[in-house]
Amino acid sequence: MVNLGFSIGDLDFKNPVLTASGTFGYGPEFDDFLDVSRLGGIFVKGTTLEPREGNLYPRMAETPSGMLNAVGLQNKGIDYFEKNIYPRISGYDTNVIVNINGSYIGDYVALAERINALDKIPAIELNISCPNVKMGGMAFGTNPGSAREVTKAVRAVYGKKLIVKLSPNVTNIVDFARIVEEEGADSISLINTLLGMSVDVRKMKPALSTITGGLSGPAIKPVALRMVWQVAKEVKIPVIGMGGIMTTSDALEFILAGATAVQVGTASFIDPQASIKILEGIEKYLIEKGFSDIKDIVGYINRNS
Amino acid sequence: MVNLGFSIGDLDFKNPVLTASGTFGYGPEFDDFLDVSRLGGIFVKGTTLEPREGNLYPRMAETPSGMLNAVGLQNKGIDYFEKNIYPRISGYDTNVIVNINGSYIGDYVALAERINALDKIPAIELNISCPNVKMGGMAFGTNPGSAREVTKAVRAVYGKKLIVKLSPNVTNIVDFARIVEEEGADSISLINTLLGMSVDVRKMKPALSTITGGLSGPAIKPVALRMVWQVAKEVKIPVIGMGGIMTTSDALEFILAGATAVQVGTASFIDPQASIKILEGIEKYLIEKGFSDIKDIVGYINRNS
Amino acid sequence: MAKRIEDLKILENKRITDDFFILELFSAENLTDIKPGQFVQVRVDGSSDTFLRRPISIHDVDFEKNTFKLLIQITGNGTEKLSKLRNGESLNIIYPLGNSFGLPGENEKVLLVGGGCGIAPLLFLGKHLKSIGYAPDILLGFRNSERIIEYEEYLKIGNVFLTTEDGSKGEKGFVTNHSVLSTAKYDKIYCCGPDSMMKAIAGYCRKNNMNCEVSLENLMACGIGACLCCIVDTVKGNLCTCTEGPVFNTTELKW
Amino acid sequence: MAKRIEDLKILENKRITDDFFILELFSAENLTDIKPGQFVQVRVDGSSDTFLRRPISIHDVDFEKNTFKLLIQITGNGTEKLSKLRNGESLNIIYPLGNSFGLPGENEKVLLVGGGCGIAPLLFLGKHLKSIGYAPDILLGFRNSERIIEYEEYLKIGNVFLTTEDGSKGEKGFVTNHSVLSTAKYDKIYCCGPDSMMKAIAGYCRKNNMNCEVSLENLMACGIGACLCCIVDTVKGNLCTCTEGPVFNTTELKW
Ligand SMILES: Cc1cc2nc3c(=O)[nH]c(=O)nc-3n(C[C@H](O)[C@H](O)[C@H](O)COP(=O)(O)OP(=O)(O)OC[C@H]3O[C@@H](n4cnc5c(N)ncnc54)[C@H](O)[C@@H]3O)c2cc1C
Ligand SMILES: Cc1cc2nc3c(=O)[nH]c(=O)nc-3n(C[C@H](O)[C@H](O)[C@H](O)COP(=O)(O)OP(=O)(O)OC[C@H]3O[C@@H](n4cnc5c(N)ncnc54)[C@H](O)[C@@H]3O)c2cc1C
Ligand SMILES: Cc1cc2nc3c(=O)[nH]c(=O)nc-3n(C[C@H](O)[C@H](O)[C@H](O)COP(=O)(O)O)c2cc1C
Ligand SMILES: Cc1cc2nc3c(=O)[nH]c(=O)nc-3n(C[C@H](O)[C@H](O)[C@H](O)COP(=O)(O)O)c2cc1C
Ligand code: FES
Ligand code: FES
Repeated sequence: MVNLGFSIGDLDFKNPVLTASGTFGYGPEFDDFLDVSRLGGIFVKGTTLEPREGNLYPRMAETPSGMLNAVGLQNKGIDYFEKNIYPRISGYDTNVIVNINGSYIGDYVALAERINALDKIPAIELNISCPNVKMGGMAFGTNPGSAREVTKAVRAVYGKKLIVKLSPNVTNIVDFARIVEEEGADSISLINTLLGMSVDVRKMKPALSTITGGLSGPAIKPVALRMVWQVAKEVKIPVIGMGGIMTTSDALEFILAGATAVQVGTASFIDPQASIKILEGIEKYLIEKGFSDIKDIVGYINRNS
Repeated sequence: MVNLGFSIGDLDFKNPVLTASGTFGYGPEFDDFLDVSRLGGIFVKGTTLEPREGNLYPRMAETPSGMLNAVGLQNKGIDYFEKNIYPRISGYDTNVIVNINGSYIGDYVALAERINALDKIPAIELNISCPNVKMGGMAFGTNPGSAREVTKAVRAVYGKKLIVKLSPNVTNIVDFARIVEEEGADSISLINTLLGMSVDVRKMKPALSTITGGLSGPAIKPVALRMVWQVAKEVKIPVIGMGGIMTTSDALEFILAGATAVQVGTASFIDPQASIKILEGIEKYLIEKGFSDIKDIVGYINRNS
Repeated sequence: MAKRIEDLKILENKRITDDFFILELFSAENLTDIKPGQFVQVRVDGSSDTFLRRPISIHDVDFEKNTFKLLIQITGNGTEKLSKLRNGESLNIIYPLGNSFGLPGENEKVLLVGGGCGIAPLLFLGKHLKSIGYAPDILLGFRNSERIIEYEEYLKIGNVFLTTEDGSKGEKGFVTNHSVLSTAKYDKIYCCGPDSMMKAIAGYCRKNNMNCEVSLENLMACGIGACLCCIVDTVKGNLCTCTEGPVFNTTELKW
Repeated sequence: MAKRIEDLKILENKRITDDFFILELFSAENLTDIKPGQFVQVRVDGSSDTFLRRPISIHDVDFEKNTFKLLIQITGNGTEKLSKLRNGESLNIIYPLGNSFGLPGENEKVLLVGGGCGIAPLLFLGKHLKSIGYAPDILLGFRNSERIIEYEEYLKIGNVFLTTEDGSKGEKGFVTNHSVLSTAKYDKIYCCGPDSMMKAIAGYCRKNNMNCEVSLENLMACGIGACLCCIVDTVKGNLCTCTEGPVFNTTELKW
């Protein structure tokens, strides 16, 4: 049999297929469609210290091979998460990872401390790349100084695995990857959505209430893949790739380019079983190609070139 | 009847539908399919001082709703252009604009001087955004200092209309727009291609000989639109928008977001008549909506928000 | 109650007007858990313009034949493609989704109000209400006589009142102007149609102290509560139309 | 000689093996300007995986019926979709594109060599050569006997020699191993097939001082000389396969 497992430091994942934050709810939304515990891990909805209502409707627009969203981190806050959601999802036999967000560095730090105390959450994903909030989010992920500061501050209080999620809306993604690695991140995930926009030509106005929003889906795959390749070559910590992964082949592109694992995002909206199908497909590919370990193909394209 | 014309300074264009450099050859490639002179203008193939062979094959990969290219400015150089191409295309009754490229500022300056002397070329498009060459190109378009220097140097020697084409592969597109406006650009065109990548999973290697290439087509439209909107709000000179325009509706999105004119690029590969169809569609839209001048809808979405 | 994803066979694709058609779908699963007001998410295959699924109400269910129907209006690329499907082809569908209409109180007098393609969920609701002993009246509004659809189907359920905007059939004007609203007295109104119509009916109900449920058609990405795109602003804050709706009592909405 | 873009009617979509099919297309235009070796750019509609057109050789032309045929192998999404088109549907095509095969010298002895779907452009070429007085031999290579296609069609043109890689029909091995190459003496060889086959034939011709033309299948975006994606490295520098090819004399190539 083939080995699909990987690890971030001493945290083991049974396989490299994870779900992307904001696209998989907290997990139970998908219980009817698949056995969530078969996945390598799930990254739950973006969480903040205080409850947030998010942006006004309309928050969504379809684009060619993709979609824009402007949800803006709607969530019920960490208190509610601890009390009502954590008990429901801590039974999953997989790594449940919380995506944390804030407007100020203090928010991130306070959140990280709270989540550090939750036994069944072995890691956080520090989201410095949300394009849909006025303060924080992408502002941290597009400024090298802020990216450094917030990573350092969270690292200082958070003892478990720290995954930092980068914004693609920058000139040089490798700069940011190096910075967060230097500040002690255990892993890097990328990409968050590209900042985009859509106009309703019939109504002559922006399609989203916020005018701009985050572009996800297959449309962004080539950009995501390029960034993952650039980053994976330059850092030593595991890179988790995402952006437009719909099929096994898409996931393999990322792994061959250097991603240790992948997150399936928007695809789950179109096919709630996409993640499981991709997991099965990766195993089949390895067998067909005669590899016994997923590690044998991580970054494969760099070896021959 | 509706007025479709616009102008850059004292240079008049009969309508706002232009063709994007590198996607329309020199014009004659499309003579069998449409009357090129009906277009507002054509932007011919990227031209350099010396002949260039471009990058190795394969130079192209299809992606979801888009394509990657790594042509790398293959062209026969300005001598050949002057002698063999200029005479063939100077009969077009429309604005023929040359897209100029170089590895050093001196290349751009020398080229601009040569083209300044060509009577029938009323403008150049200064391409500081080609992602497919090792030197020059995007390197100028992603560094504020270089973008300023090259624009200033070309402006100093070039008396006709100077259009600067920006790279989307930057954190803050508005910075670059402001810089080139300050240095005397008469117009700004955007976006060039996004830097992307594709992996051939069957062959386990990059799809392009250059590994990364430029992403174009509908996939990039939301990003292009966002940047055009951001820039158009901040500069006084006309903005020419492009990126994934396939249909009338796509073109109108850009115009409503603030573009004075649009360039049709990759669409011409799929439908060589796309540009003319878009031109006809825009006229029809204006009539249906009761506008008498294209100017009435440029940046329309900003007026109500 | 479990949601499922299934390739359903198209028994019939029937064009009923220029821009309306009905898909009759056959399922291998037991359909008894489908309730009036629920919807499905349809995958429109292989097109770059129809990346997301399309939400469509369940128009009618035949528990014996194990089939259900969708009443669809062609409004863009996705519905256009669906209209071209042929009998025997299959369609990938996630269902059943959303909450459902609440039942009226005992002996309450019920009116169903629908406009345009908003009449879709009301047929199944009407049949269900009739089967459990209610005698609902139905008020339908259309642009003009040529755009009237499914009239005969609703006649089987109860009295049907009509309005057309141009007066070419039934009373002239909008549903809110129809005389039945001032002559008959209803306890509960179920409404689905354009936002403007639902808001007008909600206003009417509030003024007249009637209980009113509406079915919303917010833009959706996932349809299963995962994306938070389909929210509606309610007295309890933002709620997802796809899981906590599409049916809302108008007292919950900030209309 | 003018290129055109046209919606052509599919008279017949004929499946000939598991993965090969032939589309017969009817045009309203006069086809007499189509020459052997030219190709078309087919639009595969409305799919996000088939954004670009697909280049396909012109397999056969019937100037009387105003129809031409495409012989297509299913290799991915685009060709798969094309294989599902039904008789009577239409297909948007840009044609005719590219240069064409050169004529042999007077009284020259000609061999056509094809492998797999590379045999496509050779039928039209063979028929044309025969019609102007040549008697071409044909050498075809396939993986095994089950993958042999269009054999009868080529028999109408001249002698057909076969190889299969497993020896299940004809001589065993690759076309370059076939005994006819050592027994007969040809002046001109036309070849289309996998790159490896064309390179082997090109090498054989160089060694034996024969004139050789090959038809290349480079990846294309536009097909009309606008994008410069389809280049091949020649003694004259990078040339576009779509306008200066697809047919090249092997003396021009750096093979
Ligand atoms: C819960 C629910 C139930 C629905 N039930 C039905 C039904 O039974 N029958 C039916 O015909 N339609 C129904 N709709 C609306 C239907 O989903 C849209 O008409 C459809 O998605 C449009 O797809 P399209 O590709 O044809 O149009 P597009 O090209 O996507 O859009 C065309 C136009 O339709 C509008 N539109 C797109 N999506 C929606 C939407 N979700 N709601 C309203 N307008 C939209 C767009 O803004 C645009 O103006 C329902 C929607 C929801 C949310
Ligand atoms: C001038 C020319 C003439 C051709 N004539 C024929 C013909 O007569 N009959 C025929 O069946 N095919 C022909 N081809 C090849 C045909 O264009 C491809 O098989 C087709 O584009 C694949 O499309 P797809 O969507 O099915 O596969 P994709 O999903 O796009 O790709 C599937 C596989 O096919 C390969 N492929 C894609 N495009 C090409 C290409 N242009 N050439 C070679 N391999 C490719 C890909 O690398 C991939 O491995 C010709 C190509 C050219 C350039
Ligand atoms: C509706 C929606 C909500 C999202 N919410 C979050 C979020 O809360 N936190 C986060 O880090 N990323 C969020 N993302 C980004 C995704 O996790 C992912 O980075 C992005 O969508 C690219 O992957 P994809 O193309 O596979 O969807 C969201 C994306 C979508 C579409
Ligand atoms: C094959 C190809 C070649 C290109 N060559 C050039 C070029 O020489 N100079 C340039 O400024 N832009 C070049 N571009 C970029 C286009 O002009 C345009 O900016 C980009 O493709 C986005 O528009 P689109 O999505 O409509 O194609 C090229 C694009 C393609 C696809
Ligand atoms: S559509 Fe995704 S939460 Fe409702
Ligand atoms: S395919 Fe575009 S130049 Fe040949």
